[in-house]
Amino acid sequence: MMDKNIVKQIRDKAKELLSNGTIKCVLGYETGTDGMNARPAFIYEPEDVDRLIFDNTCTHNLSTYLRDKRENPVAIVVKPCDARAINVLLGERQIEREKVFIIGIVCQEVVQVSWGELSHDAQMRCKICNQHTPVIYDFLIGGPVDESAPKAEPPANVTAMEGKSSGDKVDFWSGQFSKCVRCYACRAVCMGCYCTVCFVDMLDPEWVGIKIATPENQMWNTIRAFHLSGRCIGCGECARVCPVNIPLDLLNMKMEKEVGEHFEFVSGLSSEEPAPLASFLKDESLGIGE
Amino acid sequence: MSRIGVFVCHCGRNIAGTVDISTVVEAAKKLPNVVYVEDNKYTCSEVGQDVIKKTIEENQLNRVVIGACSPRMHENTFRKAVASAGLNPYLLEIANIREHCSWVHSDDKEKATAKAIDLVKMAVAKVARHQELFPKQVGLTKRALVIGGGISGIQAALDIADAGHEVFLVEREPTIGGRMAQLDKTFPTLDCSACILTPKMVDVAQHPNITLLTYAQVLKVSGFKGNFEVEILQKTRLVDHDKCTGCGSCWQKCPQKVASEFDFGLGNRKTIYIPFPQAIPNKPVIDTSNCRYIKYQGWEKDSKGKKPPECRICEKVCPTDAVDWGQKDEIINEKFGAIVVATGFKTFDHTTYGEYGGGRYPDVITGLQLERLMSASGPTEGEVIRPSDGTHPKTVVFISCVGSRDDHIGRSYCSKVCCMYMAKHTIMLKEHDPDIQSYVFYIDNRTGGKGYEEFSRRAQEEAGALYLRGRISKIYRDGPKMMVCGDDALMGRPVQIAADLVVLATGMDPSDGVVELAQTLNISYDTNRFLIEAHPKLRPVETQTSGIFLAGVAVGPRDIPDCVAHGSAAAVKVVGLLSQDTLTTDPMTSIVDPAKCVGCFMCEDVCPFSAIYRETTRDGRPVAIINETLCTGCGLCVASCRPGAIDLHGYTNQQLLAEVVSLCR
Amino acid sequence: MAELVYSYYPGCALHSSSKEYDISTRLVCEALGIELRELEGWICCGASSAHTTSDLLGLALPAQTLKIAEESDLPLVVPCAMCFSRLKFTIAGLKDNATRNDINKALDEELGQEIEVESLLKVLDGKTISIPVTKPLTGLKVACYYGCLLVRPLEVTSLDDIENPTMMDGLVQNLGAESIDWDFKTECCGAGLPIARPDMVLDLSYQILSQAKSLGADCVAVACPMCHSNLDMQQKKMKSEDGQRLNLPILYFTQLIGLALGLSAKELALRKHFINPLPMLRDKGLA
Amino acid sequence: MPVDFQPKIIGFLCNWCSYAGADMAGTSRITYPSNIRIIRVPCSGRIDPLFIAKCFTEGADGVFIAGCHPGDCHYIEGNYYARRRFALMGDLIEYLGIEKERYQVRWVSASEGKKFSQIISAFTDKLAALGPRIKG
Repeated sequence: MMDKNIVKQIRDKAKELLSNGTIKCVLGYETGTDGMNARPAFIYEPEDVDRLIFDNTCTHNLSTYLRDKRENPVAIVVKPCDARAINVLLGERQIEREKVFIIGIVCQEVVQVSWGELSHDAQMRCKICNQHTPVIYDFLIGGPVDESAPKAEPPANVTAMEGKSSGDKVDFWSGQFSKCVRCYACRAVCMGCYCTVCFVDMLDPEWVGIKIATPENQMWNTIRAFHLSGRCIGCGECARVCPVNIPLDLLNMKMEKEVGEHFEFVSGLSSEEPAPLASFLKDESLGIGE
Repeated sequence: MSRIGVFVCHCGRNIAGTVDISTVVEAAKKLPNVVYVEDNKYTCSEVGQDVIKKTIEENQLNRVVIGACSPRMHENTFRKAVASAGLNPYLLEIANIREHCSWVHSDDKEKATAKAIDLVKMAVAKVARHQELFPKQVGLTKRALVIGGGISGIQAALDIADAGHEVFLVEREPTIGGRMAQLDKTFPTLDCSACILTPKMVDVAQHPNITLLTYAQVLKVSGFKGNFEVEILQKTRLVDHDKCTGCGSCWQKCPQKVASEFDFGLGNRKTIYIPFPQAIPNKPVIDTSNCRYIKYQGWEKDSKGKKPPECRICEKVCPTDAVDWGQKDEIINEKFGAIVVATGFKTFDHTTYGEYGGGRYPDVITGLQLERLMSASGPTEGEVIRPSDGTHPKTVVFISCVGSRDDHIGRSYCSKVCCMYMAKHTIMLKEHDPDIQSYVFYIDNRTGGKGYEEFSRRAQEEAGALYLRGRISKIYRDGPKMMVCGDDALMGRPVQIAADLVVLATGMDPSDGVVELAQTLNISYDTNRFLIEAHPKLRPVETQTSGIFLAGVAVGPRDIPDCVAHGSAAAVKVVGLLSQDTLTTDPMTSIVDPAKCVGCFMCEDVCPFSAIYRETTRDGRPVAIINETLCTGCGLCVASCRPGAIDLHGYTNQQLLAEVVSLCR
Repeated sequence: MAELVYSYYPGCALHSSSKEYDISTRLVCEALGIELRELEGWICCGASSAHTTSDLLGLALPAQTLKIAEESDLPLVVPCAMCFSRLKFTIAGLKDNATRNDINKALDEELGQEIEVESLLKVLDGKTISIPVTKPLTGLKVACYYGCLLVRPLEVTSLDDIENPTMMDGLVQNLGAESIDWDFKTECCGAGLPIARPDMVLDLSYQILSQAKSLGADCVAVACPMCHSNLDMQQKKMKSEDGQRLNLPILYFTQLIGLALGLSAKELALRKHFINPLPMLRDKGLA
Repeated sequence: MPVDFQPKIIGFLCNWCSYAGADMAGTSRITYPSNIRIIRVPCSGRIDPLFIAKCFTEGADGVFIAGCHPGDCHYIEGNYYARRRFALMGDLIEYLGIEKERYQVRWVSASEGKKFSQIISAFTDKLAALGPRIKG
């Protein structure tokens, strides 16, 4: 279901910005080839703005495209989760605030999308989401909404996983990682994975053996999870794009949970707050060293 | 293609006694890139080093692994040896098969040998990834900072200054002189402490190369060997020392008396004061916490008590208007090439010992208090009397090892000087009053040192001091007497002595604040808070932080001659450093690959030494760059660099991974 | 309903030689609204013969009583310094796995480690409860004598300073009396040796009492039946060189509290002492 | 699990405190199990937590890390950052099914040779009891 009013506002804003030359391009959503689920859209001309839509199938985190500076200055349509991604990128000095015009959209939930079928059940992450208004924007559409929602508690599937015995965990994960074909779609789609050369592609030092086998795959996924900890905003794109359906977000959500518990830090709430791994408190113990 | 030579050291029996060297040699021969293996009795010996040199040349080795003692021991020795063969000294790796192997696994030769092989294997895998490294030259500040104005610090400062280098001597108290200034006489010569110390204090004050900062404290230290930047706090004295002539009319007229720290409360001082007559500088400070005028200023209507008098007598009587109520604390920033830490000691607080009265008995005093009582410039002008009633003691009991050699109060170490000063005290008491009978309760009478044993004999034979071997179980008051109950271990029976005065031979504790200072300087300290030398025998005045040296009791208990020697030793090290025109920096620093850097500058955020700055590449990307002279090679940035753009020379990811992999595959 | 309820372990002495300690304790607690529930089936702690014969026995006997205390689910208060010491030693023993197993085997029981045992002195020292003094002991100079077992060893009893404890001093000061500053507060009186080495007991006890006397104490306050019997019962055998008797009354600190609460000498069984305190108390107008 | 199973332990020790502490154990001739193989690093802050994952991937049974006590870091702050990294990596590997007993981080000063040997003995025993990490 599409909210006509929201869509109109997006299109008007996009037209205005493109016509007065504030920006070169609008990163937004348009209806996909299956005619029901949204897909990313790159709008360069004022006359194309009518392609832009917004509905609860707009799951993609478009901030990942901001790394390509050729589009700058650019306008981007963001959900609250994607807005946090923008803060992360700003904090990591990857984008310049003045080159990005943020069209923030108040969002209740997006649904699980798969090509050719229209779903109605909200994504798990949306069920525990308590951030319905973007934390950063230049132009806000929708709202105001009741933000006094209950504090997000750790996702049930993470707690369940934690509850398992070491043996069961090993079985589960080796089962998953044995499927991995190392296509790196997870990396390509992730706004946080922007290294020029990824650890996994280095031959010397050889962090990950080139062999495609469970231990190597696990090492790769460990690197991915660790490098994203304290930076992942939980858009779930990695899991969505995984061709062999490895629940990658299960790793990221775990790391964010720990970051929250250890350092009282939530990724992307601000671009000013120092990264949890680039700061410390003298008197924290974290159960390490004693 | 690397050609690695492996040299396995027997270290006499130290390694060979546990590790089967020949097995290690055979195993090493099979390792990749290893073209030559040899074992030597003592690789670090001249012979051993020549062998390395010769072999490198004969076999065109371009990498060297030495299986021997800890790299913390001989890495530099072997680097020199390698360099002398024309090889870059950083193409060397040491496998620690002594401290980490033979010495700790002597109980299982087989496993120890297997481990030694692994350690060599790791070293070989790592050294294959070594690259040539080249040190840089940087300038240095030819100027030294000495922290602590006791005898050790004074000696160090004078020697450095005499060698022609500028010295800043920083002392926390209002005067230099330290503990030695509080002594009456010194063993074993019994020459008067002041007579030999004060001339040195005067030399300090007058030396053209020495800047003396008393009543001052080191707050911050940054930078590194050759170029330390130090922030010093000059506490306010409320007296302008440029105007003050030290005439003394102020402290004669000041109406406010307080217990003198210098005399351990046995006497009083004024609130504008110099701690003792021969103090250097011989100019007073105002003790702000007790000064009447300060109280007067601080007084408010609602505050209790009636308004104190305005006083300001010192100001009125001062002929040179030196009293300056407006004077503030001052921060002084200076650069130094080297630092000497000589923070000394304080005596152990004996109130922990309830059985000795826990500080409740006025006539149970410490050795240093007795020194003050015997000193002609002390509170009693050298008359030995009981603090309680001013009578002259006839029977004096000494108790040794108070705060030494006692695990119960967390002091397992011997304070070294107590046995000797007890002997000194018994002799001096006899000189003060022939009727005095001294008893000395001791555990062991330790008199190592030139003329020391003779001196101790003199105490017993000439001064007639009775030495009883044993501990004291209790002291109780019986009228004016202090009843000292102990056991005479040699006679095997309990003894009780009715004493007039009891003197506790309190041991040495490191000065207050030494831990904080050590952390500011980042040098290490042991469980007793004594500072740790770079090597207990071979580098006794150096620390693990190059450019910072140690002197005196701050390192551990020692007597005056040792302190003087220690101070001079530290001075020589400093002079050696400052006499160079440039310093060669350690090339084991971080380095950035701009191609990989994504410009997140996490490295910049974590670097404790601000050694990372930003630069823009030709294609307009901001990237991180390392300042190699500021970089200390900690590698914090490397581990924080997600794109793996930073690496640490000598500890690269390749090298460390090579070690891991070689071990597991 | 009392504000404070404790399980009460009098120990053998308070049921025989030191009845007055038991009596005064019960009276004072009642007056202060502290309810004491004497443990059903408590047994002797074994001091001092048991622990000098066998370590395990020395721990197992108190453990039996501790077991009952544990079931009572109330903190246990102990007046006798010796019993207190033995119980505390047992609790310390229970912290060590091996020892705990031995004890549990001996008892064929499972003891917990969190049994709360308090010395009566601690309970009454005026910090836990306030003492409504009606007859302040003005002008009375008291030498507070703790003995060697109450506070030693610190790591077991964790009660007070082992060389110069001050709990009892604080207490008697609250009662309006003056406590003297002396040096024998924790010196041994000879405890269990009056039969084996009477000479030694007399020496030790005399030393203690003579300093108290010389510093002007009117009486000595104790918290231990053993100390009491040595200092009180044996006192007549002690003479100074010049044949002077000390004649120094030895009172239980509970009796002093009693007096200050206005209880009568009779109620507090003051006459049970060998050294009659009444004349001295009468001079002071305290009885 | 084999009776005489010898766990393979990799240790990363900071040069200034812990490596010196291990040396101290040597100079004091305090024996401890020989299973650990020590890798020398300048500071615990140099240790990329991914080394830990790598060690386990390569088949280590246990990973031991030691650095200066908080406040004593030779590089002032290295161990404070390290502490955060190691805490996170610990959570991650445990989540992946590696028993957390297999991974230990301790502060060991240059003077704590005895402590070092005790820690290693205890750690080795624990790992021996756990058995090989890669079963079968």
